[in-house]
Amino acid sequence: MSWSMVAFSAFSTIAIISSIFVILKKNPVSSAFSLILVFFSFAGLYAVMGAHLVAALQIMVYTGAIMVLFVFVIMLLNADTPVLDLKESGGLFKAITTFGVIGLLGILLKTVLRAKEIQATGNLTEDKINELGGNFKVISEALFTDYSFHFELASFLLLGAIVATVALAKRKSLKGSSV
Amino acid sequence: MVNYNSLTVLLTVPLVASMLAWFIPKGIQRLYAVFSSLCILALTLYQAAPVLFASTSAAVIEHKLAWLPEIGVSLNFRLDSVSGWFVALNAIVAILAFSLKGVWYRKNPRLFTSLGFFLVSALNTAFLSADLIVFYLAYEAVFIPMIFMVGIWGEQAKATAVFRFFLMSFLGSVLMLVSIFYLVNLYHEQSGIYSSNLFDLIQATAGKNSPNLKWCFIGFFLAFAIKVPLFPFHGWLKDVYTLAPMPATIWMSAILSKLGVFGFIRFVSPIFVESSQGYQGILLTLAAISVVYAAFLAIRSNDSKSLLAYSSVSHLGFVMMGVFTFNPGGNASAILLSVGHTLVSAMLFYILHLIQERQTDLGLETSHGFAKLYPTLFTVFFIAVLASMSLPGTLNFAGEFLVLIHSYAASALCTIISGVGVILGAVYMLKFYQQLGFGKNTTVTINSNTGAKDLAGYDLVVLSVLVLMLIYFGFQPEIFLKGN
Amino acid sequence: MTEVMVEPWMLLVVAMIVFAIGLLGVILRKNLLVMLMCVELMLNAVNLSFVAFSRMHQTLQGDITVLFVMTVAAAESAVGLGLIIAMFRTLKTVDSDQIQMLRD
Amino acid sequence: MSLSLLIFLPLIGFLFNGFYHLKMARSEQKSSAMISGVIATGVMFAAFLVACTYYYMLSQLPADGRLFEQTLFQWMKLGGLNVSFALRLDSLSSLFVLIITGVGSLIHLYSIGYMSEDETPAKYFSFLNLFCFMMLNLVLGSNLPHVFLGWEGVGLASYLLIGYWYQDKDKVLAGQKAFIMNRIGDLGFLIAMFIAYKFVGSLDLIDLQKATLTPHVTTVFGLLIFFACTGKSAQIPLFTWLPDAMAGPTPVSALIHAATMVTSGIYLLTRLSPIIEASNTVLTVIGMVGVTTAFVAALMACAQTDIKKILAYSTISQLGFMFLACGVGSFESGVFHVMTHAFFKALLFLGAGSVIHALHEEQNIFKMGALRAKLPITSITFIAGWAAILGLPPFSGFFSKDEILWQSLSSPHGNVMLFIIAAASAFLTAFYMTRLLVLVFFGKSRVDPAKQKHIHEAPMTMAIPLMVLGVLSLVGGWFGEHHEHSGQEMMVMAASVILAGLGAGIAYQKYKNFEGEEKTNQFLMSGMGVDLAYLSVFAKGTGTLSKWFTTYVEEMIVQRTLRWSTAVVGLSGNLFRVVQVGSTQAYLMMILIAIVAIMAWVFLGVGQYGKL
Amino acid sequence: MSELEPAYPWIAFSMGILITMLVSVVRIDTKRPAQIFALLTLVVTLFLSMSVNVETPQSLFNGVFEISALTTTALSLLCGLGIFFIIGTSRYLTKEEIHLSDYYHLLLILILGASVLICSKDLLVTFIALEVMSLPAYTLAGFRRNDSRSNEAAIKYFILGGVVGAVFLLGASFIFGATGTTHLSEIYTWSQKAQGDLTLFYMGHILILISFLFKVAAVPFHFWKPDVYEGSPTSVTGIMATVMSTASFVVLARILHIADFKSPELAPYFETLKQLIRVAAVLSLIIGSAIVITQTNLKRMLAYSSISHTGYVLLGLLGSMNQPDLIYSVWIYLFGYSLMTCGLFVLVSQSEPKLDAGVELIDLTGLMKKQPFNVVMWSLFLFSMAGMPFTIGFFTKYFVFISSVNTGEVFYVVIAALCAVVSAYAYLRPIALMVMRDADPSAAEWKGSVASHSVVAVSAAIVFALGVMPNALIHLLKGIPLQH
Repeated sequence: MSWSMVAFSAFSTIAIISSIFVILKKNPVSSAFSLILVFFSFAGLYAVMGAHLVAALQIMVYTGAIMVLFVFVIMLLNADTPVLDLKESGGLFKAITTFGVIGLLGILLKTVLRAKEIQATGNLTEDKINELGGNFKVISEALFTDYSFHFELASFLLLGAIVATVALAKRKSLKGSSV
Repeated sequence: MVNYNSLTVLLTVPLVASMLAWFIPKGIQRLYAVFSSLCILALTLYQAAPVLFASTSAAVIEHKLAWLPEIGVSLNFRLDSVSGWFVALNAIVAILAFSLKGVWYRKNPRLFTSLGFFLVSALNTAFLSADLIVFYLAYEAVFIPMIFMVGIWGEQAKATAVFRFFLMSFLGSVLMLVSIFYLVNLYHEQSGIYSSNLFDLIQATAGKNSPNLKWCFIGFFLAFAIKVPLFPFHGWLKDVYTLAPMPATIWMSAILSKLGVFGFIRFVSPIFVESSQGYQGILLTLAAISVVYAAFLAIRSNDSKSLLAYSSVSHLGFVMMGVFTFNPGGNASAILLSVGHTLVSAMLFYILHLIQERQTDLGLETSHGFAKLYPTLFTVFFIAVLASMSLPGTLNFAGEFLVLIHSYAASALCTIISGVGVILGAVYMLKFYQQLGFGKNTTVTINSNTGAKDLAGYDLVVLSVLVLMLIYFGFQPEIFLKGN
Repeated sequence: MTEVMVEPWMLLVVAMIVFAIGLLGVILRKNLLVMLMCVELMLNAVNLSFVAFSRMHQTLQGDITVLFVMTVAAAESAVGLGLIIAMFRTLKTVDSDQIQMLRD
Repeated sequence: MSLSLLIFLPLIGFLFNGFYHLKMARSEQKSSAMISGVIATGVMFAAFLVACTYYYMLSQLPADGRLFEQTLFQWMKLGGLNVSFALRLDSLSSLFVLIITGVGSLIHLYSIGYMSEDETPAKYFSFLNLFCFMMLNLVLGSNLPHVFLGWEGVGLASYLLIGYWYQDKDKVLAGQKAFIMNRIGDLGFLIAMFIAYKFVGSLDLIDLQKATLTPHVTTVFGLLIFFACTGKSAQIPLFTWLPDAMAGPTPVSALIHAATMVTSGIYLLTRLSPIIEASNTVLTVIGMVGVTTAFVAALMACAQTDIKKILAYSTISQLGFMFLACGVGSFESGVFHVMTHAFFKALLFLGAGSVIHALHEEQNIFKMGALRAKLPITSITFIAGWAAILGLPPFSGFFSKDEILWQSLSSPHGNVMLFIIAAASAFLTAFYMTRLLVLVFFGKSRVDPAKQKHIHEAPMTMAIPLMVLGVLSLVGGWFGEHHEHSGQEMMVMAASVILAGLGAGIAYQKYKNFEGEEKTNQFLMSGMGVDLAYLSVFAKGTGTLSKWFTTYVEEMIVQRTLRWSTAVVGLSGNLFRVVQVGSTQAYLMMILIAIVAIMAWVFLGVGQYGKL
Repeated sequence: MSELEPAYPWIAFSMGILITMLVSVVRIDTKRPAQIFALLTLVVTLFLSMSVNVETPQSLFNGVFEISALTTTALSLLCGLGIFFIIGTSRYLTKEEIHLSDYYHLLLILILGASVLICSKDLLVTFIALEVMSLPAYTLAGFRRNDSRSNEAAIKYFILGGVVGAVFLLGASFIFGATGTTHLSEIYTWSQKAQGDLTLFYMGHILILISFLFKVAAVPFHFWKPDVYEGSPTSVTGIMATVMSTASFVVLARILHIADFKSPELAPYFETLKQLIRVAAVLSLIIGSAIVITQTNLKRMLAYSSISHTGYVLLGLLGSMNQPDLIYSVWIYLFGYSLMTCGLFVLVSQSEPKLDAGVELIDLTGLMKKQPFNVVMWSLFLFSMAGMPFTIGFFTKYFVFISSVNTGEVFYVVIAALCAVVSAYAYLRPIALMVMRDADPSAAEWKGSVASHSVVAVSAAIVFALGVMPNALIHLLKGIPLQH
């Protein structure tokens, strides 16, 4: 077994188990930490696949930013109210959902497993990428050339998100005020 | 003989009248409405004279305007011996409906007048249009003023009635719309162009008899059968007739029902030649059942308006017998009877309203003896009752006789069954008249707000003209038959 | 002993499993925060599948897509958390069962 | 001078009196019996003169061309059907016209006196004129629809006049009954017309007379026409309206329900005799029905106590004789009896009216008696009428009735049974008429003492018609066509006279000193329960049917279907709403299930095509 | 002449957003500048988009952004709707105390997202634009912070939208996996020679289809709509029902035509797909129309009504799948439906706010007495919803029906027609309440500003004018194909 295989097995096992923990842990803080584990292991999987930039950003954006936000909010809300102990769903509901999800998973797995034999449409093998200056460089170049429109659009997305968050964060009954 | 003439005025003038109503003082709305509808009648007669007073039934006035060239819908107006009389009747009924005094001239009179003229315009469009889509549009547009009239000036508990009326009619008409689409598509497949012109569609279905065409026929049939109404599609009728304000009732029974009759003659029989022949037995049976069944319901009715409502169904059954002969003679006599029914039912409701103005209690459980109080009114009333029973010498007799003589050739049994309706018609109409007019007048329920005594003045003139028309045309129906 | 290489389809399997778990979590958990986390989980799983497909096709398009998805996910969670906080202000709860006022 | 005068004169009277009545009624004034009566009588008399002139002119024409025709206008023309409004006078219709205008004007005259106390005489006279107008249309019409116009029109006038005193609900209902029973018959007429049009292609009477039809159609057509006649002429089965029709003023009963309208059935049968004769079945049915009616009605008449009802049943019975004549193919003798019957029955009714008038609306014969002295003119003329109806020679009834009796025995369609029943009816006729005569004019007075003083003889306007009709009853029989009598016929004649005498004798014996009230047979008195049976079967049946239709079909099926269909739609709406529980997770779960279902469907569905 | 010239409206729009935000920052004390600049932005964009003449579709930014007649027309519509809502609901926002600059910023970003969405030819762009549109929508839905129902609506919308976004992305990744690209045009090219095992592509397609069926609220993905509509501020609901639905439907149309389904390899899948759309359409029609008649809350009622309207649009899409040039029926439907919905929501926003309760149907009672003008407007829009003649609503249904009939889907048209009858009841009911009943004491007050009245009047005028003379609209939209 190659190292990559070992790494893959480890990361994927951790990812799956931690994501199960995310939904099993009663305490949202535990869920959040399990989620961080998932993100880490995903970063590892990306690294295994040679997607180094993605792996790095995964850790920075998800673990560094998003999860911090989450934990922060959990703490904020959990400060003095015991709102986090919630009832569980009913048995039947659980059963149906679980069966549904398992069914869906079955279909999805069957679908992706049929895709093993897909013909590559590109030619950017690992060697080629290295030749072109590495993963980071190729992606960055594409980002500002081929994907410039996406980039601009994403900036509006972020702008919208900022305005939205600010608007949401305001106290009640603020009349006539602005940003 | 085709005579080109601007028929659009027949729809635009009422429409203009409808808008003008908003600028007329409330106090003289009735005057305005009656005067305008008289003008419309004059205009109609002037416009339609070349057809109405022609010696043959072949005279036609056509007027074509492009409307939606993209989808082959054009304003194709066609006034011929079928539509001509309905257009004329429409103007006459409008005069009658507008003539009645009542709450509608006290509460929102402008709206009433405006809706009324809109209705007239829509009806004229429906009668004149030789384009099925335009016909459908007008056919639907007729609901709008009707709903508002019943809704605003109707009696209590009218909501259900309005809904029923609207939904049942709408049900029929949307199915008709789908059928129209099918036909349009059929023509499109054959010729590559979209057209909803009647004659194009006739050409499209000529000599065809596919199951789909049968379904289309059923779509059309339902629309018109509900409109007429024909048994068993009459469920909406009683409540809405009873609860509607009298002008709306007059419009519904006198002219809206004729839309169905007109539809059968104008569209169903030429387009669905095969299907209508194929289903003729069933159709005639339904018409005959309508006659008898509605007559029985009328006998049972203890309310003047519902009795008249059912009597209307019963008589329309006769009209439908004529229509369902699917031959020119039967159709011509059905039109003749339609004219008679329009005049008589409008007249009866009109008279009922006049009695209602004077007396509040019009239940049929007891006899009221009003004839002694209002001799002239009840004389005219009696003549209307006689015409309704189609006594020879009235227009209705000529119509009914000709209808039955034609339907006898098609189905002797159905004719005999519907003949029973003649007897039953006498039973309930006499009961109706007797309970109101005869007996001792013991009930003192005189409506205090009208000092009206016997029939006089304007109403007398209107009703006398109607009586004269009924009798004159009873002996001279030739003008409606045109040697068909 | 033959060398077993990591094939992209294996990642796909992992991605699908995580996606399913995320979906399961959204449906079964009642805590809005956890539901939000599960949505993130689903997005992550999709990212993984993008990367895997990208490898199959020997392009970097998938990687770039993942970058944008991350942006979107960040924005989305920011707005989502904002909404949850706003809700917590009025209702004093993050229980999804508590928000059933709008119903037929 | 034109034929149309005949119908327009009464029409003018009708319109004049109608408007006169309305004018007075609107101002709540009483109209003058004199003005309206004179106008009405005047127009009728003028019409009578016209009729006489035409009769004379007709008799001047050669025998096979005795026909006047005048087309007024075209009525209905559609396809092959062409109905014109045309008057046609031949010897048959001229006889009827004479009766209608002649007897009619007498009765109009009589009415002036009779209705002098009434509140709305103008209305009365307008209706009476309307009746004459319609009746003249009936007999002058050149085609079946035109005849039908008169046919229904006289029904209408009859309805109006029976229910003339409309504030009395019973009278109105009697009128309604008459009208509706007539309408039942009219349906037969209508269908007969449809058949005629279908198989002959024309409704003109002359065309019909010439038409040759298949035996089947002939039979059906004849039976339908006869059915129409039973309604109008009060034969079994549609006879029950006539006794009730006596609710109208007595002159009306004389004119409409004795002299003219009820005989229009005979007119129609005679008019269509070529077709009627062509079918043995029809003739047999007519004869059987006629003779049965004659006998049964006579029986019923014996049990009546109301003077007008006796006469009404008597009319039915006499009409039965006429139909018997038609049924044995001797239409002329039927028509002859129509004429004589018109004279003597009108006379009897008018006499009865005079009695009733004198006794202030008393109609029970057991509350009369010994009126001969107080009402001399009435009683003498009444006796003349009595003699005529009994068939005592040389009174008019003798000639016509004997002719019928003889024909029922001797004609190719006649037989002994018909004769025997007819003779028995003649016997009964003598019995009940004598009973009536004796109880009213002879014997002891049983009049209510309070009314005793006010008994007075009729005024001149009433007396003159009585006298004229009395004379006509005496001599009317001589107008008929006489032929040589065979020996057999003389025997029949003698037998009938003997039977009449016998009946009269028995009755006289029984009632000459009668006191108190007779307990008559209730069964016979109520018209053998036929009326009641009709009431329970048809009137109630109609009521029940309409009740069933209303409650079961209309309410439980039609309306309920509507209600249920709306309810079902609403219910389904509420059913679909159930999933809208407001829980985010539930929504997600349902979306999940939908996704799984769709994906599985696509996965498997596409797989079916073997493309995977 | 720049290559970017066709994109000027979009560029101007983005600039406008930035300027508006800048101005708001400068004039922080009042919301007025934001409102004015937002309006200005939209007006400028509207004019630019109307003046841009794109004969042939132009692909920009490596083909991910395509500008065609469709997109410029749609952009004009979106801007027009935005203008209507900004003018019409200004008073409503003040009443609800949410008249903030942020509102306008978010609104603009939302419309920007929608306008980019309709141009997107790349699945990734579609996803981002979808989020640009959705994130402000989630926030705006929760804008009435005093009302927990608003918050609830926002959260529900957010969670469901987030999950469905992930589903979309999964589908996109599958398609990416199958084709190696996310460009729609490349996918189309790929599909023309696709062979072998295409399951991955099918599944991906189904997943993104589902996510857009969710966006347009087709049954069974409609659950969010009533709740979100009810809870959100009325002005936002209006935006959702018009701007967002229109954009989503355009994308749905693109997705349905993602591949060249004429190729025999894809034919079986295409049949399944059509079946899927049929089922969704029929379910939407039936369930939408059935539930809509049970509703008492006005906004909820409109939500269900929009579900049933989704069914009609899906029928139109089905027609376009059979015969691509029939897509114009969808455009006409979207155009007409947006207009009348816009008018209705502006009308709904005229009700005075009540604590913890939405706008109920009962609040409309007796409006006839209070505001006759508004009754006319309500009736016009509701009739239009029901598809009555002389409103654009008739022609929207007309084209959908005729395109379905043309492609042989007559059975589904009959179902749609029946559903139209059922839902007509729901549209008639408010009219009945307004017209027939006297005001309920508990009924809300209705007050509209001059601005909102004029917006209503203008949209009513358009709805009516297009109902009478739809030529221009048909001509305009008939020539707009869906480009691959």
